Amino acid sequence: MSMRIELSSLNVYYGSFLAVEDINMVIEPNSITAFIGPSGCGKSTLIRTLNRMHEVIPGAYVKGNLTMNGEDIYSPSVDPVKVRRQVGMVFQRPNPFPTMTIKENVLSGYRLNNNKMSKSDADALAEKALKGANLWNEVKDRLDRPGSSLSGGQQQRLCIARAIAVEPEVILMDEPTSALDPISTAAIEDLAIELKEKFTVVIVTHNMQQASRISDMTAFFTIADTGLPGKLIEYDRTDNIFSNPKEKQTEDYVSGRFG
Amino acid sequence: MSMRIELSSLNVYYGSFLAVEDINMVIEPNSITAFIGPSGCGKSTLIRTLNRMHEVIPGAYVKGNLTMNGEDIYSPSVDPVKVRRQVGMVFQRPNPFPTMTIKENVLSGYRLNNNKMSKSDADALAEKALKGANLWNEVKDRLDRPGSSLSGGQQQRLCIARAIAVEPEVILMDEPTSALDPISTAAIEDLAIELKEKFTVVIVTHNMQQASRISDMTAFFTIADTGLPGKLIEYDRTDNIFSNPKEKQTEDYVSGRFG
Amino acid sequence: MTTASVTQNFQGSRSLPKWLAPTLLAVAILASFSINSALASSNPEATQLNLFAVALVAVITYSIGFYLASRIIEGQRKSADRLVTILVTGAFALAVVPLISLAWTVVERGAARFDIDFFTFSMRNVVGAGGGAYHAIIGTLEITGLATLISVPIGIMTAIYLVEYGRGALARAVTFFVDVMTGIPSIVAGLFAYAAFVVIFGPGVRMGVGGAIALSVLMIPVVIRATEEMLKIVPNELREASYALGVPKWLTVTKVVLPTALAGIATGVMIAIARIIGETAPLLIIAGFTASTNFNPFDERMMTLPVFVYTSYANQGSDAQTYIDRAWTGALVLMLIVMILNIIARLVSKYFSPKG
Amino acid sequence: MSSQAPVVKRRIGDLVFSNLAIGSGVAILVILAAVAIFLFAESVPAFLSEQDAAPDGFFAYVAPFLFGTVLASIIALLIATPLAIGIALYISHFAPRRLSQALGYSIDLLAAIPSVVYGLWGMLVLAPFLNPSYLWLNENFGWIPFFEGPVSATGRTMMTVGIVLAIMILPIMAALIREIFLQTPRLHEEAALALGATRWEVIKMAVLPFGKAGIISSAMLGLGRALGETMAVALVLSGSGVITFALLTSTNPNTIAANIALQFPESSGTYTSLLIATGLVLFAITMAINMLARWVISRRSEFSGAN
Amino acid sequence: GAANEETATESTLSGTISGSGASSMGSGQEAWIAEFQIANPNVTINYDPSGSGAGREAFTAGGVVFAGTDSYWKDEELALEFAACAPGTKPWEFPVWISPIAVIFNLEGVDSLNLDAATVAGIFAGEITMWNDDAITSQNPDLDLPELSITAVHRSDDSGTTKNFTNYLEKTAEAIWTAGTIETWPTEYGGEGAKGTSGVVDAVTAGNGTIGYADASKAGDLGTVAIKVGDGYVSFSAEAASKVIEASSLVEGRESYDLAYKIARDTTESGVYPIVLVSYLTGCNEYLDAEVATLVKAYASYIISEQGQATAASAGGTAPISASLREKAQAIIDAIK
Ligand SMILES: Nc1ncnc2c1ncn2[C@@H]1O[C@H](COP(=O)(O)OP(=O)(O)OP(=O)(O)O)[C@@H](O)[C@H]1O
Ligand SMILES: Nc1ncnc2c1ncn2[C@@H]1O[C@H](COP(=O)(O)OP(=O)(O)OP(=O)(O)O)[C@@H](O)[C@H]1O
Ligand SMILES: [Mg+2]
Ligand SMILES: [Mg+2]
Repeated sequence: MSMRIELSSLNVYYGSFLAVEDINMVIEPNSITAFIGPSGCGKSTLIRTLNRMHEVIPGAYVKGNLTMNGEDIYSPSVDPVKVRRQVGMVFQRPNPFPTMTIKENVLSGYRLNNNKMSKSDADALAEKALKGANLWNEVKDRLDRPGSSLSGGQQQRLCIARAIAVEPEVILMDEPTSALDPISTAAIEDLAIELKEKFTVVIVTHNMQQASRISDMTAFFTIADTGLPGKLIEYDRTDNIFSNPKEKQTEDYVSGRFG
Repeated sequence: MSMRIELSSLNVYYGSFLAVEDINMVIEPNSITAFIGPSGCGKSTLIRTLNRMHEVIPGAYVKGNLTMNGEDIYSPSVDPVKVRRQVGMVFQRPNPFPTMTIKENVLSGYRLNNNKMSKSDADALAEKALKGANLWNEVKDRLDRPGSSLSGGQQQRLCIARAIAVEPEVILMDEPTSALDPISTAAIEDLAIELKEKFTVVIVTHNMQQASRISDMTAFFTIADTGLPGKLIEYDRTDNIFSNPKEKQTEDYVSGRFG
Repeated sequence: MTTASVTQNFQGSRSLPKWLAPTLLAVAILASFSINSALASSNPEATQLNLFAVALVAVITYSIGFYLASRIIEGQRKSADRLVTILVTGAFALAVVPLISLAWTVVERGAARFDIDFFTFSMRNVVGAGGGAYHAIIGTLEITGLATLISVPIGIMTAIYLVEYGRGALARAVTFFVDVMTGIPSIVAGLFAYAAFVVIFGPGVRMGVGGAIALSVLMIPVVIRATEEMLKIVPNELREASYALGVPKWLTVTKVVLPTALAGIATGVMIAIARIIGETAPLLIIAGFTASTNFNPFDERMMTLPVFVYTSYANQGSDAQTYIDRAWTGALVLMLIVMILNIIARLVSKYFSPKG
Repeated sequence: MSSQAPVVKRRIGDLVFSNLAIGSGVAILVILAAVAIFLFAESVPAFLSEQDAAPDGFFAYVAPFLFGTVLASIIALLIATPLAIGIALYISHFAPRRLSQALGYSIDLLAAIPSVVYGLWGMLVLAPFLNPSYLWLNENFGWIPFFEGPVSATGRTMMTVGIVLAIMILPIMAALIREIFLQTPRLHEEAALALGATRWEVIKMAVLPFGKAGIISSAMLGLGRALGETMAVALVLSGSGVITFALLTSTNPNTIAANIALQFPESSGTYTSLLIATGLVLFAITMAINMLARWVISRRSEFSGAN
Repeated sequence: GAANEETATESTLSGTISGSGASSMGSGQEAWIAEFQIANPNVTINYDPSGSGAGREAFTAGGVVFAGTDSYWKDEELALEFAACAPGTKPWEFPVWISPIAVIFNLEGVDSLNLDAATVAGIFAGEITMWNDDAITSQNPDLDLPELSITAVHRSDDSGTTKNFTNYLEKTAEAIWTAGTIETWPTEYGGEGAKGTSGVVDAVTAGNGTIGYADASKAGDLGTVAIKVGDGYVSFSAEAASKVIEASSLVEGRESYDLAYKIARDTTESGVYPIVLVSYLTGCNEYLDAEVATLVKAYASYIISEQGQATAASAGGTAPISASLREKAQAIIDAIK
């Protein structure tokens, strides 16, 4: 239930603007891969190509090859809606649906698609997903309260619960903790480490400590100047990137001399 | 033309919520002081008390003592408008006035008090401020273009030019580079170091590398849990904070074990 | 730090003394009185002291006096601030006076016939005193209800088109013509509906539903504008969250975007109803006039409250006052209906608005 | 394998729904086209045939009404726009929070008063109330053409109509402008505050420039309503087919909409066509004003607050 | 249904018919309909007081089955086809509503004035502008008239009242009133326009030094003018108004079922009030629908009955039509198919 993702010669465009250039990398199943790099280098852009969310933006498109377990997810016969069901995503700012209760939020992946399920199935699924997101104990007594009544960190875990409830194979997280306090951050980091048992996890972070604490692999991107495309500079095991980088730019960045 | 700021037993409230508790510190003139700490610990809240921008938020108020060159800026006879004139501020997101040209933006603060200034005076002042913000060369040919036509980093420097054009004595910067690319960031950092020759500079940053690169003094704040007030844990020379912190919490934070 | 080195950088300039405002007001009124009396006595044609002139001159004198005092004591910037405060508050007060007078007139004059009969009797077989607006209330509710049924789906779908799908020339054209549509005079809408119905049903046709069509022409653009604004402020994050869960676009729109905007849309629909419920001219033309109750909007004439108000006033019988009383009570009822709808919209908003 | 602008496999639901949405948009255009075609078709006879009501031709007939329409609307707009801005500013930036919500709500309610009621009130309450001030204006400022005599004995003048229309469009304009002012980015307000601006200076630097486009479009909305207002004008105005700038007399140009309402019941044949043709003129003007407004707004969009 | 709409009945009539037309007889129709419906609870009659022209137009087009009109059919209108009537048949018409038009004014301390036709014409044509003009004072030696300008109020909407009033001025003061019989007020005559009878009454009431013309039943407390006819001055009254019909002749060249009158405005007979509004009822001689014919017959018979005319008199202060006219009208009604 976890996928191997392979990117080759991937170029990502916003209209005529090439935002990310020529990416080649393989993301292994059951691992956490961190994307780091200075602001504007294309981390968010790239992670959004992994579940075809990129093309939601008018004029945005992708060139090159992106396969999951060998299947090209950009082939014309592939339904992007199906891709997104198998590749869950968690955003920088927690975004539970404000009109729904906690439980409805968790089940929204099903309910929004008009899938009927019995009340007992729904209860069981909600409990499982909330437990998976380490949130069950905190909310089990108030499943019918609005999702927005939770604290920021709880909301973010609610979004993770929502994402894992549809049983995806990959989970993408774009700076999931940057809006959170340290305690919530720690909870999410612990959760990410648990999640990799079942999923392929890709995480974007600005926080190098975070990357070094939780990820197995780290990809360092950078950008030469505004208006130029972002590039993958180095992709390696996390301990190599932080203790023994091959590239000078990586070293400068992780040692804080730049960025 | 630079001020010594003294905070004693300062408590900062949003309505009944105590956001920052019992701050005591002295900020010396002609220095750069960095505020660091995890998200939500009250860095922005505290820096906004220094120019009485805090009270702009409905229900927000301050208890305790805050003097600049010995004068209590929260005394009832003090005009907050005058305080803000002498304590300039630069925000996280560049915010030039979108309806004004670059030149009008620079002069906007100055014009408030000196409605009528000759064209040559205005030109001279705009040039001086833009040079002070290291922006002159980039914009001198397009002073009549809208301020929003500049890149993010240029806009941020335009905001700094606008702030220094009124010749304040203190400059506050709340994460001035967090929305910028690395090149713009470097430009702003260089500028901050130049500015301390003439002003007292206080800067909030999430980026510890940045704090260690440019600041003379660093204050580390933290927060025990959401809903509790932020506190000043340690305030010392920057090299001490990063290489030899007195407090365990500071050490954990700057070494990346936490936050 | 010793107090000796304390500088005085931040002190505000002296501020205006407390007694100044009332004193100045008294002086201004006095001055205005004397100026106007002098003017009145020097001018043989001015018969009486003009209160309007007294008030006007007093307010102007007061504002100028206050401004000058502030300017001298507090300086130019502060005085500009004070002047604007006076002007803005004054504008508000000035605008509120007629609106209150209007509401008061309606309530005061409408109270005369605000009785049970007014809500249970029609005008059938009533001459002179008595009777009520039952038939007109029914008609207004039905016609407005129908217009809402027509306008809301079209309006909301068009707004969805503009916000979620629209690009290019068609979207630009729709946006522009929606603006134009807001400017269609109500009488033109009535003439249009009438002409359209003549084509279908033959000349002289009168039908409640025709009124509903005419009102829809007026209502649709308001619904579109209001809904559009509401859809625009639904954060994109929610759409993305839904897409990321593998929800197709149409379900995202219907199940995430619309419910989130529902509260605002309800208010917008309410504003649109309020805009049309008081229309008279188009209904006179197409829904017609009758004294009897008609429940069927697809057959024969149907009375409505605005037409009731208008004809009661315009075609007074020999006992004129009873007709005039009925007209004002009709206006009062119309206002109350709008108010009740408003309260309902608020409840809907409250119930459906995003919680947190 | 590369895919530029990927072929999206459409689902039935998506297809149906998006077509419904597009259909609604097209329906708007169709309705408007129908209105225009109807107006045009019905008014053709007026241009083709001679008739008693318009011996000098259509344009001589419509000119005074056009003049009256524009004059009344301009007066209304001149009065309503500053007041609406004042109300909006008061609610958004001056009044205490709690109060401002209540005020906003009551103003919204007033937007719903039917136009007949405005007409009756204008005629029976406002006109007699204003008349003494007209006398005063005429006595003291009669040399200004606008205030020329003889002053109406009843107050049912162009000035009163302008004021009634202003009061009618005020609530809706104030509500719109208020919403726009409330959306002024905090960023820009704070930028001004941090430079040491007073409240008025903040408004001048951040609020008004940001709201300018919105103010213009709400003024256009108000203008649209004023141009097309029928019943209130018909009841209040003592109108006829003259062209005059005097605002305080009994002799005023009627407005197009009021003229239609007044003459339509007794009209027949080509006279009906003539009246509908004046409706077409009104429609054309509304459209022209909308175009103008869009042009004005787009002209300085580079400097607008929207980004 | 409304509380007042349920009653038991012995009448066998049922159905709905609609008419429209003159707003002047609106209050009369209201009263007639009420009484008729009380007697025949299963009948609904609608009368839309949308205006004479609209009424005739709607009748011609077949939108309504009867109409009320302040002016009789014009020849060119009669040449048209009538959609509600059997092909080729023409409508009948006869007067049912004779209402004096009062010249009303609002002048402090004065409630009655004597004026001749020329003076009235001069005032409304904008030639006499002051209340203390010789033309007025000479006819009212007992009154102390102020130096105050006259505001002459006329109908701003097209109306039969204006038409009848100006017809009187045209016929009696042709030299001064040169505009002829009109519906729309000529711009050059100035004065103040007001919408509808109630608008004119309200405008006259609201001003000082105002004068206007309106349906006499709406004159209320306002002062009214006694008009010079022959050698004396006549105030309006129902009897004085009904006499004018007797003094008038039928329009020539019309069918026997078309009782269109040429009103003798210039009569010099004493005690006749010549400023009257005569409104006609009109309908088909042969309806396409027999049920409609039955209802129209019953309703029209009721209108011209003694009781119907009395109802109108109390509702609108009108003059009942004479017995001989009633007879002629009944004959026309009886012939309706
Ligand atoms: N919707 C868009 N349209 C056009 N260009 C865009 C869009 N979103 C991002 N970009 C551009 O693409 C480039 C990469 O942006 P992206 O948001 O992926 O960077 P990032 O690495 O995620 O930065 P951050 O750390 O600030 O989130 C930037 O130059 C940005 O300006
Ligand atoms: N306008 C406000 N009203 C009420 N509480 C507020 C407001 N702004 C901030 N707070 C609260 O005050 C506390 C401190 O917030 P502040 O924005 O100062 O933190 P910060 O250190 O600047 O965080 P960050 O690094 O995310 O900018 C937080 O608990 C926050 O929720
Ligand atoms: Mg990003
Ligand atoms: Mg902050």
